[in-house]
Amino acid sequence: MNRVWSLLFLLVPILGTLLIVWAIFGAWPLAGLWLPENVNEYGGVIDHLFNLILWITGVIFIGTGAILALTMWPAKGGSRRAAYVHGNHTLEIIWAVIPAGILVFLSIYQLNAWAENKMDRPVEVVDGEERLVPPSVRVVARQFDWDFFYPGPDGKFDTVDDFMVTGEVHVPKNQPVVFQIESSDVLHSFFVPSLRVKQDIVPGMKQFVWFEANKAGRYEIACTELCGWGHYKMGAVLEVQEEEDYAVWLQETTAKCLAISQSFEE
Amino acid sequence: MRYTGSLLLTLIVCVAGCTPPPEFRQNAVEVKKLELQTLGEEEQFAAGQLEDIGSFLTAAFGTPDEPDFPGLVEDDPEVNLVTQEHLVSAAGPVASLEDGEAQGLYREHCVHCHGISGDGSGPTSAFLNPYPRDFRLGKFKYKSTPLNVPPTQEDLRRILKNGIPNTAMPSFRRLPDEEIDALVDYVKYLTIRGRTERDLLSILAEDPDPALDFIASEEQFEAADEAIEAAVESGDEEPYPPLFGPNDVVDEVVFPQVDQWFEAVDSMTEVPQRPVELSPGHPDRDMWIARGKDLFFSTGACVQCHGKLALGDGQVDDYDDWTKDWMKTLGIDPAETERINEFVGLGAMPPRNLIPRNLRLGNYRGGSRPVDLYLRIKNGIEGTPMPAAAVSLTSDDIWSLVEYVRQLPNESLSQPAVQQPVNERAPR
Amino acid sequence: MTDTQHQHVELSYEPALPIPRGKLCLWLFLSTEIMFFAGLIGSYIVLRFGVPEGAWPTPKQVYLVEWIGAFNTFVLICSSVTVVLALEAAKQNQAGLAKRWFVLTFLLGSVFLGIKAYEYTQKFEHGIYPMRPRSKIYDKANPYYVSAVGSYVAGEIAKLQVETGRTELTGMDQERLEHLRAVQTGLVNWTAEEVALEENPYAQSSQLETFAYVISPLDPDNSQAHEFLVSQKSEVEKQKDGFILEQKAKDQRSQEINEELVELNEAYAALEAKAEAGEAALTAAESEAFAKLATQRTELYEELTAVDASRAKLTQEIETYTARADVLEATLSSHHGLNEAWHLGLPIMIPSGNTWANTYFLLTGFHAVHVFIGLLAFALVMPMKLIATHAHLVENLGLYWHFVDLVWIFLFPLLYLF
Amino acid sequence: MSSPQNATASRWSIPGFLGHYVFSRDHKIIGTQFLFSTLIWGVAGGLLALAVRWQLAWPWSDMPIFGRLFEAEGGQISPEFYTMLFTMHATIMIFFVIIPMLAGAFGNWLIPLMIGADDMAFPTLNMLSYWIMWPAFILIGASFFTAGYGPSSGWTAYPPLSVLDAAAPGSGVAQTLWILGLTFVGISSMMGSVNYMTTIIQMRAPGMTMMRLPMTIWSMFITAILQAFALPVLTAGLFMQLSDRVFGTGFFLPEGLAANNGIQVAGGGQPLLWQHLFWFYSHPAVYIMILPAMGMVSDILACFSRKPLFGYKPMVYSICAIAGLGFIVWGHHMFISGMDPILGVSFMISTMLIALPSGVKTFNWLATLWRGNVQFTTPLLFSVGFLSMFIIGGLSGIFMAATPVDIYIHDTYFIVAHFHYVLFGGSILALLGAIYFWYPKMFGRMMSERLGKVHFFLTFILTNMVFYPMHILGAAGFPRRYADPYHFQAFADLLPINQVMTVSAILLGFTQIIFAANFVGSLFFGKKVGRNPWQANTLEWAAPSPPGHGNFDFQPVVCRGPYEYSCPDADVDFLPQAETPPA
Repeated sequence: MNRVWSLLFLLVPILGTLLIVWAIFGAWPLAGLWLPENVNEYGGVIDHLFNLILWITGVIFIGTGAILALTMWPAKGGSRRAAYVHGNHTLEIIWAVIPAGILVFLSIYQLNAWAENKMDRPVEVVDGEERLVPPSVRVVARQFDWDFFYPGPDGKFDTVDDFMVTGEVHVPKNQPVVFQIESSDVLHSFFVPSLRVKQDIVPGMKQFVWFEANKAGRYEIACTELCGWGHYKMGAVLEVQEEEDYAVWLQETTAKCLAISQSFEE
Repeated sequence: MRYTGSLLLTLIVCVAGCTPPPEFRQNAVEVKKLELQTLGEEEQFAAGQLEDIGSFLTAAFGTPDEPDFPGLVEDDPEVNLVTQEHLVSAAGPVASLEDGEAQGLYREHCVHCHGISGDGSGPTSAFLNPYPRDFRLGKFKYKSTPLNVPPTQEDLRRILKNGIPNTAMPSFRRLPDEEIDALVDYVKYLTIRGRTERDLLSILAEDPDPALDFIASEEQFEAADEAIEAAVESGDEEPYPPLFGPNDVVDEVVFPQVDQWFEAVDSMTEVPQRPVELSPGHPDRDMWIARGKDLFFSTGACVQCHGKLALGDGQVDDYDDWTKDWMKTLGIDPAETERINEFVGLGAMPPRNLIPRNLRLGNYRGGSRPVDLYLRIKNGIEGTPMPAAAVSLTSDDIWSLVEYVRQLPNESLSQPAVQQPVNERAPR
Repeated sequence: MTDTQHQHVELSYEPALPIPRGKLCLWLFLSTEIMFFAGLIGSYIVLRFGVPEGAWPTPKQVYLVEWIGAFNTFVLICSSVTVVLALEAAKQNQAGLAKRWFVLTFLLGSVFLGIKAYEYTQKFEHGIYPMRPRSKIYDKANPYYVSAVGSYVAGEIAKLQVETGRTELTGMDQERLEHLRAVQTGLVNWTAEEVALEENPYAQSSQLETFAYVISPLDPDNSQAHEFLVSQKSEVEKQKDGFILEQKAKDQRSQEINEELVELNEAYAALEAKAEAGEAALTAAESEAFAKLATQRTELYEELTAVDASRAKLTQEIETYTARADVLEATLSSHHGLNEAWHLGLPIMIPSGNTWANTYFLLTGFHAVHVFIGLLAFALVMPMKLIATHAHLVENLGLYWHFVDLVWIFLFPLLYLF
Repeated sequence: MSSPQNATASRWSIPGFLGHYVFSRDHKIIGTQFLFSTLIWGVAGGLLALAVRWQLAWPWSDMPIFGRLFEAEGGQISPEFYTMLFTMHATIMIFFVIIPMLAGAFGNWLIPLMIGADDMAFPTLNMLSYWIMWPAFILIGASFFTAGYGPSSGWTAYPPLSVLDAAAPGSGVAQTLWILGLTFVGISSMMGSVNYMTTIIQMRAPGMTMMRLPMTIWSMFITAILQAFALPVLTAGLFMQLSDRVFGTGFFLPEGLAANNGIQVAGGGQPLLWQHLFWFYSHPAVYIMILPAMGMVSDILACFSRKPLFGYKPMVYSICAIAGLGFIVWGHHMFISGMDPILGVSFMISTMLIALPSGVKTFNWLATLWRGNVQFTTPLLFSVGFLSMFIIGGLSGIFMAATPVDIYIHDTYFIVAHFHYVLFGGSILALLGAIYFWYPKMFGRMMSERLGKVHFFLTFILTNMVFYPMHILGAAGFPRRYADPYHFQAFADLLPINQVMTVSAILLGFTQIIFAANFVGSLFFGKKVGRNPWQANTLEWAAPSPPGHGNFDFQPVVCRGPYEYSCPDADVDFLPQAETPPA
């Protein structure tokens, strides 16, 4: 009976790892339940780090689980005297230093990825001069929708030719894109799973997110910071288009939204 | 230990016991209003009368789980205002997720605000400002048709796709077009059902013994539907031939509404081309905007409600038609809490002042495109004190006003202070 | 083993620290209190440095008097000394002396709270509250501020007018009503129109700043602003005089027209009567004169309407300009703007004033609550005989009191001096 | 040595039943009161969790029990009701179940007994710390019955949502009640922790040096320190939030918010300030919720492997290190909150550091079991269950500590998986183990081992079936606090797995009936036991079961550490810390 318990604990890492592996391969019935395909040039590092940590923790998970089961395996219950050991400094130092080393390595290893995604806004060269890529869309989150403001033909925000699209935003493929995100009421969070982009939006604060999508398609934007009763509704579509398609779309939408005469078709 | 079994049983019974299917609510506010207004202080509708209306509505329009529409011709969107397919996928309990086929869309997306009867009093509604729309009055604010004309199919579709900015109505753009159309049809269905109920009540209030035939039997409805279908197939011009006799409720009350909805698209307001002087960059643009500003203060009289600084602080003590419908009709003072509460208890929303739009915020409910603003000024906003510009303003005037209003939020004094982002540093 | 009945054993312990448990507990409690105030002070620092550059109010702008604060600090330090003296006396079993020091500490604490209350009322008088409907502070001179002043004035006028329905207004109320109306026309509507009609953003914001300055100047000694108002006032008056002259001319003209019309009408009426009497009663000359009279009459009526309209408009203009002149006059006559001159209690503009009020009342308020709790504890211990056996009580109280004192020593420079 | 005050500590008491069982100042009665209250709240919190799960498995369908209690349109719950469900689930589980059960119930029961004291240093204060919980119970309980059903801005209560009435419609009064309730919890915890610290510092039996304290006491001591120093900061924040709600101040409100058609003009506040204040408490609170569990697990593991605890001193130091680091890592909850990303880096490094002591503890527990004479009693199974689950919870924490990975998994179900593994798999399993372990001491009777093992088996399996798939949901990007995620294309595939989880959760709920039956039944029918049924070393087992007033019927004198099991010099495989005089 006692060995049954030992096996029960051994099942945890075995079944756990199996389930994760199953999900990674997306076999039935777990199809589509792992990381969605990454389409962001800056997001690759995040996936890489995720997988790296998954490997490291996976090995530790199986290792410790196996040791746990093993420690209990020989037990027969009361017939044997336990070892009288109070500790072993060498061992303890070893199992403090090895994880420490791994963690220090991870800390340093991920610094660049963090900077790339959150600190260093992409740069473009205009007229031989380097400058930060200006935001191409101003995203205003409100309860419970996303409003996307385009600067219009003059390329500047807060002018009369700005126009707004609700619930859908288009961006060109293979170009660094910067969004300026703002909130008009409470906290929201701008999350595009496929782009590995997420940033809380704080009212009274202007922030930027950036990405470079490398695959055309429709991706969903979700809000991931509780913003009230309709939090779950707060979605929008981000459509990545080939550059020429994007140009056409932009032109058409500009014409439609700044329409000077009737056009009601959606 | 021996109680565990019975405890388990009780729990299972609790879990398994099913709630009765939801039903449409009676328009109790309207009943009360008519009793006080038309019938006089002491009188009431006879129970049988209300029951008649109820059974007629059920026979004609079905239940929330099994909706129906009078004169529905199968699979023919040309002659049907709403289609059976759309009604089925919009109504009923949420089940889309289990068999892939969309079902219960209204209850998945709409019911907690607009209520099962489309009366705008779902559980969430009490907390929202503005209140969710009560479809039963048949009034819609943001549309391309003039006052007292139903919106077009495209208008409702637009509202569902874009939502209504600065209200709790979200955008449903991510739903497939088919589902949006289903919901639009269901909104029409609820509207016509609600209007029919109101109309029947007022007919009864004025004449306790009307010469209308209340048909209650479902078989008759089915027979009528078949007759209509046959008529359509035989190439009859009139999609809704009178079938129930000369004094039939459906012919007298329902079909005229259906006709209005069909004809709405013909009375859409024409929006003329914006004068070229108002296009950005034109040298005379400022002059034209100054004209808009002048109109704002003078002929347009916008200043009266929207205030001198356009903050929406001109007048702030008016109500919308949904409140006025019973409050003003019966002459109830907003301070009379007891009488107000009586109506609130019957399902009315607690009266709340309608605050004119703060034009410096730059979000417009009916859409922010110039053409949307044009329509708001031209046609007014149905159900609110915002009047139609009608004759006092020419189209050029309206376009100048639109442009003046559109540049208000861009003024530097309209903008709140914003903390500068931390990641706007110079490139390394 | 029925254990509940077992014999009670007096257990002995091995304490780690050579102090009584009560004192240890108090020290631990005080350390939690330190964290509490650390949280508050930290929030203050974050909020204070979060406001826009240079937008933190100076003590003067929020009616904060440094020397009162400094005096209060002194009072509190003195009370810390007296409580120590009370403890020393109690330790030496001098109950009477201890009691006297103890009472003195209590009194000093009360003086501190009294002064604090005085400081608070000073702020309340000027509409500085941490509570939103009561607080009259607006952070920025923007359209919302103008709108707020407008609705406040409208509300006050409505209140007074309701009263006129019932009883005669007293002279003071009558004057107040006039002042309010002057503010409504000469300040709120004036500014709103100026801002709305102005296109240059700089001119717009300077209009709004003038508005805020007139109500309650942030810097009353700003000679430039003063001069500007003086010049505006003279200009307003000049224009007003111009309007009055014009109105006089129009009045005269109106009178003239009326007189002319009387004559004309007589002649016209005579001819008309004649014309109605018979068909060919009028000669050719007469009918020509009749036609001429008719045109003249129409012209005169038209002119009269125009003149009357412009007279009405002028009356309105004069009213506006008079109100404006009155407002400016009152502003210039007092050092602290309109609010001081007319005591209307209009909302005031203090940059970041709300954040200031929030943090000031939060920090000093929680400190005052602690002082009050200390005084309560003093009051509870007061009736005891303060001898050596009770010295630990005095000591613990004293420790708490020192802590309260220490917190104030942090708060005073933070809130008054920096 | 005893100070003169100890002798004068006069013991007033209210006579009769009321004084004995209700307003008692005896730490054991207070501990039992805490235990029963928290168990009852645990049922409420569990039902709320089941309601949340129901909605996720069968969204917008008739909800059993809850749908009936709070009638809703068309039989379905409304979205704001759902926000209330998860808000109250978290609030109740954290503030009314885990913290008071660990610190209140077991802290009260074990601290005096394990250090050889007759009671707490301040029995009256101790009693107050329990009764101050009642205003909190009532306030938070009452918030269920306000219009709109309850607070709905999450247990984190982030402003502006929690402050602007217009933004979280319906939670008006409820949110204020919630804040007031939490303030009372704060006062109660402060009273309790100050008392615990004084007791542990000043009232240890002769010979009980700090380095002879059992791990349970060490962890309770450190927990008390954490509570005493972190909680006041939250209290300050709560007062500010209360004032924002009630007095209309703007500590957390920036300028120009326009929620639900209202415009709020006064500003100047900062939403992020609340997050800093909140997490400055609530991160240490995470350790408050796990450290005592770790302590108790250490004792149980040592006892049932009949082996000295492996590396006692490193274990103590790592608890201290966890607590110390706990104060400087709060920012890791805010990596993507809009805080300066450079601050994020420093918080990331301190967070990585905290994995070190946790790792040391885990390996030391494993080493304790290694070559032990493991006895498979129910408490041991739960403790090993704790260990097994804590490994998962700890490892998944590394994903979040890595800032770039956190960009993706923040506020997704990955986080939910992580903290449920730590709090349910960790704290709750340890608590259940602790109840089985100390039950004989508390009530003088054993709980049924057979039922206990069945309970463990089902609980352990179902726990994993409920919480393990959450990792996968998180990896798929499924955000937290969604009432209906399935209308997103990206999350539509997640429904079947959610249904499996919900069914498991419901079964897990039913499984606890076994525990309840065992607990209640054993009160009356359990086997009576002597002083030391488990043959454990620590001091409480030297006292009678249950201990009477004053705890000890002899003067305990401690002569060795708490973990002298299987000492080769002794005849039996345990050596109690103090020899019991022959009865």
